[in-house]
Amino acid sequence: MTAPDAVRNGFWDRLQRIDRRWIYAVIWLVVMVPLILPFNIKPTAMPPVSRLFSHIDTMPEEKALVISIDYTPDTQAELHPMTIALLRHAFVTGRRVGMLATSVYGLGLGEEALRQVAAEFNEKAATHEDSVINGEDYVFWGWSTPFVTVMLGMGERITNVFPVDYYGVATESLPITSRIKNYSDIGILMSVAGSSVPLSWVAYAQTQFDVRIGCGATAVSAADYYTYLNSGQFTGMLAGMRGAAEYEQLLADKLATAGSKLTLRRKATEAMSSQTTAHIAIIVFIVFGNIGYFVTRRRKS
Amino acid sequence: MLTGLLAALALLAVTPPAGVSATDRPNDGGRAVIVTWTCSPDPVTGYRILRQPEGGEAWDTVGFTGPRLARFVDEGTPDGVSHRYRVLALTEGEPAESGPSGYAASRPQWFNTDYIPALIFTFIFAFFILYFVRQARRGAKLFIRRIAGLDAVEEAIGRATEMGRPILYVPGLSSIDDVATIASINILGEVAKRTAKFGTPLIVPNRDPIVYTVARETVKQSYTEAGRPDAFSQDMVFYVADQQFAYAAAVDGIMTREKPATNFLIGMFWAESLILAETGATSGAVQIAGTDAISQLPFFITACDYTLIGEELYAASAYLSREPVLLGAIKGQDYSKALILGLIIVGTLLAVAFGVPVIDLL
Amino acid sequence: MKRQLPLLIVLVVGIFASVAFFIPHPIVRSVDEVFRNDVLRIIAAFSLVLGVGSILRHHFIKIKRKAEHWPFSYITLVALFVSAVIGLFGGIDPSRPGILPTQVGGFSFHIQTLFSNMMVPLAATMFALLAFFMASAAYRAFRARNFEATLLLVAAFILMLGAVPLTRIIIPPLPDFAEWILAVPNTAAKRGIQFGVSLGMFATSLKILLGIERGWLGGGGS
Amino acid sequence: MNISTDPWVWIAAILTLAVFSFLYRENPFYRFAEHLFVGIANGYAITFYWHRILVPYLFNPVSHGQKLYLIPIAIVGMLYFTRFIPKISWLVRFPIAIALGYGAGANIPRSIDANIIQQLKATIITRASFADWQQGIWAVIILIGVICTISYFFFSTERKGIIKPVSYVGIVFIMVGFGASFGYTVMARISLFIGRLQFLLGDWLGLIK
Repeated sequence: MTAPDAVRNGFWDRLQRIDRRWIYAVIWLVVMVPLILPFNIKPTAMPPVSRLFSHIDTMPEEKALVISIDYTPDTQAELHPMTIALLRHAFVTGRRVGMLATSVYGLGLGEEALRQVAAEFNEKAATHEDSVINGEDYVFWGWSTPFVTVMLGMGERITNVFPVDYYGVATESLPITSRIKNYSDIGILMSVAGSSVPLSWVAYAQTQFDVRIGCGATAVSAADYYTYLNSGQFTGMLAGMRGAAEYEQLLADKLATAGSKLTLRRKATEAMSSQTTAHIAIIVFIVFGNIGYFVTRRRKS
Repeated sequence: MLTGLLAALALLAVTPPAGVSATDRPNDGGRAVIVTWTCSPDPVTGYRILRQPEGGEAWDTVGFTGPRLARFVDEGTPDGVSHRYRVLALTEGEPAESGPSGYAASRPQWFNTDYIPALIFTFIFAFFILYFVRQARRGAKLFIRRIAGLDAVEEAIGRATEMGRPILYVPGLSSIDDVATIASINILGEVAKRTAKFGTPLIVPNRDPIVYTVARETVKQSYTEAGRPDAFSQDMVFYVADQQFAYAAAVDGIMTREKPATNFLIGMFWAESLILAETGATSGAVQIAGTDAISQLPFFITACDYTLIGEELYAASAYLSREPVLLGAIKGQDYSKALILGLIIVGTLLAVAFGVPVIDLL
Repeated sequence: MKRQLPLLIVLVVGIFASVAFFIPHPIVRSVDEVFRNDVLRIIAAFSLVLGVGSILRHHFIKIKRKAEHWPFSYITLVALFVSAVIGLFGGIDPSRPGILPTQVGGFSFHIQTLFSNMMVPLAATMFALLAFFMASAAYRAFRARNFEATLLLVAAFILMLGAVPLTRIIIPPLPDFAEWILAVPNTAAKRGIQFGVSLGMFATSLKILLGIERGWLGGGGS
Repeated sequence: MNISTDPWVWIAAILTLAVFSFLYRENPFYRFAEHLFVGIANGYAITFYWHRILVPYLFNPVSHGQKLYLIPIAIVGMLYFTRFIPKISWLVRFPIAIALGYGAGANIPRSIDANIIQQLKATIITRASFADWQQGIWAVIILIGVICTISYFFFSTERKGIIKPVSYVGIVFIMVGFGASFGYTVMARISLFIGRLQFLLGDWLGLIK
């Protein structure tokens, strides 16, 4: 055996027995650095995402977008950017928005999202028409239980299900109420969920009232939803961080072609770069692990 | 002026929905009538459904549907009272009203005919299992093939004894009515008999209070059966917390502090599976896992030394204990599986070759 | 009595629960609902007593014996006691306060505040450890040692490559192939396992019902 | 940089770091977080069971004279307390028997209907499966995979004759399926860590918004 061979084998040998804390350190770095110094990989939208985007983009202007916050803080990282992107899209295209939560723990998330996106638009708004106003352009109905009652009741009259909104104001007194009375005024209902609530929306709201349902899901549960997408029960789907990033990209493209100067922070796209680097790091680990395995095994034999 | 108005009205007028019919919803607990109709060919915004009790005057609105639907379930009808229905097509202008349906009354049913196949299968499978359990009890010799990983159990306990380190047994995170938990408790009983014999310390943390109680009694019994009731300590089996990750945090702590020589991760697991298995692998323990949680099996396979996949978990308790009743049940399950295999093959042949509507029969 | 009566209860309750599945009639369904909504819930709530009793004793013993790291047992005991008192007497809905005040000045120590600022971050971070554990498990286990391990490795590798945006440019059909693996061989394997698991569930439930499987009584199958 | 001044954000951040420190090694910070977590989780469980179950489902109706049949149920539930009294500790079996009996009974028809019959329907190939020839081929592969996987789980015969090669194909399907599940899940697990970092770097340190 020549000397360089020994050195190389020594390297592979050591790599085989590498302390797993080095792996942890690499993962920590490749996820953290892109979060602080974001670089954007331009994601190409998959069909379920672009279908959802174009439906919301082209639905009649008087139809509202309703977002159901069906997730809780534990799945927030993947799902919250979807809510933000959907709200922005609705406000950019001048659509009214209704929001509700099917879990108490989702209430805070919904409120936070509305506050953030409304502020983004109102900062730059010059006129009353440009600004986004609670009770006129959007309404946060809050939470009610059990969700079956909510899903069925909203088909008749939303104010019966939510007599007061999240802030305690009587919904009948809100100007927006005359424009969103029940499902017939809703262009699409987006269930952004960490559990199987989207299927309940299909089972109750869609079968009885024929309302269009879209779904935002974590990457893990998305695998189970493809059948519903193929059957058309879901108009579109955002799956995990990647789905949210693709939606953000479509919205950015739309703003760019419209010549808008509105620049919005894209949390999912930024997180996607972390996810990509982490993925590549793990792939590289596996490749190196196998090269090392073959090199050391050949030497032994 | 007037003609113009009339012309506008004529434009707005739509053809009403036709063929409205009402029937009791089958296989339910009553209080529901299904209303169906043919949609109006003109553009409408939705339909309103009205109902009138037999002999009554008023037509009450019972609900709405979207524009493309031709079916409505009126839930909340009083049982045994006949009603008839009308459907109103809603438009931007005047609504168009259909003629009334025939009378229908809702009533509850005593048997759900949709479940006839389930009932038949229940009886067939129960027959297989009970037949072989009876055979086993009568002393028939029943064979069960070797299961890789189970031979490792003895070896793993021996290793812990030699090293003078404890054995950690995690009975899964589910409740006592979960089959995986029951199987795990049976295996725990066998493991405890061996640790009692060798005097190896045993640690059993629990996430469910009832499973904790049962596990504790089981371990105590095993120590008594092994003739070492003195070696059983109250503190071997304990409860931790019912929050999934609080439990995982505590078990991770035990794995790194007590450094068990062998970890058994057997029962029902969720997302914490790899948190436990990888920490155990880091601490240098031999790990034997088993679960019927299909989504967690990939993680056990990658991080543990031996993994009982799905049904192997149930077979394992029979294999270890050699309990005739358990062996009989395994054989019964095998026959049931053979039946399923046969149904898949024959069903496909019938459906493809002869066009038999097999799916509808199930 | 000690064994026969519990077994009889299992048989009677179990037969009711299985038969209720086939009967939609409201007489049966309403009893079934009382079972699910009231009886099982209330019984489960009382069972927590067993757990709390066990954990208290576990840590008291540790402190008494001065077992290794025994001072940490005080943390568990104090945290349990304090959060239980805050929760029981301070109320669970912030809008309906209990008899114990849960706010001093601008500082809230309501049980929901504890939940969102201690339980949620602790649980989420434990969960997030998986990102690291997946990487180290993959590095260690995904070696082409033998044919089965190679299959595991290759399938995982294709799925991971398929998720990287760059792959779509370099090897365009790969993401679709990754989805195919998930939709076809993966579905077949899971379904096959599921049949066996379901039969095992059925068999075990039946054995419990008929008193053939008595492990739950504590003390083996005899 | 815009560090948070909310004490609760600081507590959450310190607890987050304490758990992450476990990646380096088991240490007193992790041990602290672990013991705290177990304590609070139990305290919260007590709160939850009291306010969300015992009060609304038991005390409220009974104190208003409704659902009086719940009183004997509560007494059965209280039999759990006998676990601490050795002489009558076997009474603990009664509440367990009710919970277990119901669970087992409810399982029997459901495991057959939801898991066996529905899966059979999904697996059996019909002429309609070939409406799209590609889907048809996939259905055939799934059918073969299911048959082989089931064969892997025969326990009461030796693996010889036809079962040997068939069950070997079964293990091929199982391994490919597990590998795919693992690879697919990696993405979702990384996003959990991203979520924690966004909290640490954003909500706490204010390095990112």
